[in-house]
Amino acid sequence: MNHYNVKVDAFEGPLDLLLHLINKYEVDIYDIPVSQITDQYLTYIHTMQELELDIASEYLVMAATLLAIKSKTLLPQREEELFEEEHDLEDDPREELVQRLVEYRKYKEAADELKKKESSRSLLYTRPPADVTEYTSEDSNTSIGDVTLYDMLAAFQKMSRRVKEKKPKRTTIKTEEIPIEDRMNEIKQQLRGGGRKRFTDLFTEHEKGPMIVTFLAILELMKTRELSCEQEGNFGEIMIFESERKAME
Amino acid sequence: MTNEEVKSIIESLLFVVGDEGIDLKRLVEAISVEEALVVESINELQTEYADRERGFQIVYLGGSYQLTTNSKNAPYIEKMVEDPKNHSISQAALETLAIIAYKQPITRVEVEEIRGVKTDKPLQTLMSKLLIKEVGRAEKTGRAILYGTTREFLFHFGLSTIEDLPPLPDGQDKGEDDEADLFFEKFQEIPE
Amino acid sequence: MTNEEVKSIIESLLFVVGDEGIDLKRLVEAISVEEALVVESINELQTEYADRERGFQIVYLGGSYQLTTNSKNAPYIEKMVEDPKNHSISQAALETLAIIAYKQPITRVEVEEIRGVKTDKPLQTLMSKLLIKEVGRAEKTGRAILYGTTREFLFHFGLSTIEDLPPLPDGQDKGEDDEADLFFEKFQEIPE
Repeated sequence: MNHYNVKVDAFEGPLDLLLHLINKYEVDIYDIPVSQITDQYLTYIHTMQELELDIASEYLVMAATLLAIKSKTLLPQREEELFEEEHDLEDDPREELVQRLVEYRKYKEAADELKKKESSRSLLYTRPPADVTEYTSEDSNTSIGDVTLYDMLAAFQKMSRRVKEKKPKRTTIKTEEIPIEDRMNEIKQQLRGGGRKRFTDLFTEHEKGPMIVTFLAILELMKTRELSCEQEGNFGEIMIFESERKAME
Repeated sequence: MTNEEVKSIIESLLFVVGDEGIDLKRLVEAISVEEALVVESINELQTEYADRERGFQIVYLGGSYQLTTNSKNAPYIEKMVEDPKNHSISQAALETLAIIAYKQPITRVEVEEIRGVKTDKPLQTLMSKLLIKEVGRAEKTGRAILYGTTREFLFHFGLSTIEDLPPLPDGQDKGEDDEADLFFEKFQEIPE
Repeated sequence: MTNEEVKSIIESLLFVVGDEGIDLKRLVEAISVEEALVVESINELQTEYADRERGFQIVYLGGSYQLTTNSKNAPYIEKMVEDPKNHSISQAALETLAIIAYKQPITRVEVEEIRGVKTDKPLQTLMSKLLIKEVGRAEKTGRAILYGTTREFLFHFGLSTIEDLPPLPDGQDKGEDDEADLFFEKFQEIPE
């Protein structure tokens, strides 16, 4: 099964899968060798089934279409058609599928172009509008104008982006930098001399970083048997205190 | 790195940080050059802007550098901002309105927490345009005023009820989740 | 007013409007000079910024001018601020968006015909990112919703107007040759 190397999630649908096969076997999109491609297509479908993935109905419909085309091409052609090439071309059972594939491929390529545009655009940074309240006197009798729901949502979206942008990256890095040793010492200090503290009270900060550090520090101190903890019953308050061995030192 | 390059980077960074400004330490860290070079470059930029009467100036306020407009141009900014034709309702008011519409009832302080800036003025505007109104008092937090949207609001945006509001755009990305969902949905759709 | 003064004012105004941008008409009104002078000054500023590799650049996006940073400096900015833009759009959503962009106004069913798969989810994603919106109802086909792109779409992809989209790949690229081949092959295939 390995050699199929199926990445189902990499396909955006049956047309995408077909295009993939056409590229992979370097066949001409305008003259698809239906037998070969149908077999390959079915192999993919079977592999998906072997992988126990449910297959979207569109993939099955396409499989049926391919089989129908295949069977048509296998039918012996009638005598008179042999001499009417043009007519023959128009009647090519593959025609409709080819058109769909070509059409789909256009937009797939256009999507790639958009992606390129997106990434070059992402190198340009802007800034939110400056605070102009000092210049304004927003007149109470101006009408709300032709502002639409879309304008309101766009304003909201810009704001959430702006709020996010304001968060300097530095803070994240800084919180990660609290050494566990320091936090261990702080906790030991708090419990020195037989004090008891509720587990939850040790979490003074509510940011993820410090909370994790505190938790790790407690675990570390319990591992080295410097702290013990007690809990009366399920969901009861966990109490943390210096272990007896430590207290006797 | 050349002096000109450093200047260019400083301009970009000052531009992006906006009204917040940026302190010398962060500038030095971001550019990774000698502090002296950064200081020198800022000075040069300041002189350049002043000599050539550019639209910007670099000010040092409360420990951070900040790019602002040249005060000489204030009358034009005023003119642009004031023009009622182009400015039926400010962006700030629209943001505020969106927050209230989706999170009502909500206090001013809560709105400010979301927007990250003061919001008295936009609230006033919205009240005066009858798009929002007081809908009660918060139990906790010193009985602060709670705001909500009005019938006028529904009317203006062509909504029959507040439930008709489209889902809130989230700006933050759900993109990846969506993709995963999409994948699963795609493959779950077919009953065996 | 001298050309230099106009340039200075334009810089200030662009700085103030930030990512809202400002269209030519409003710029002209705020400065009260000939439109030609404003256009000329913007061009000059653009050239100056480019020649001297300044930290700014003036772009024309979605019908308005705005100031952005020089893309060359992006690595330094990334180092300093959280980048809300780096959540890119899923492939499914991008394909859907491409179809809508080129064929708007278009219904969901029409999009699905081209893609060959269900498209509800990508449409939802695009709506929630405000890249597309409802632009009307189809006369025929049971008044199905018609979708089109938004101004946010232009911003997101750095397009001045919708006409700025690159031409749709014609898909016919090697078409003619192939047709000839097809013809020949057909001919040969025919059993005696």
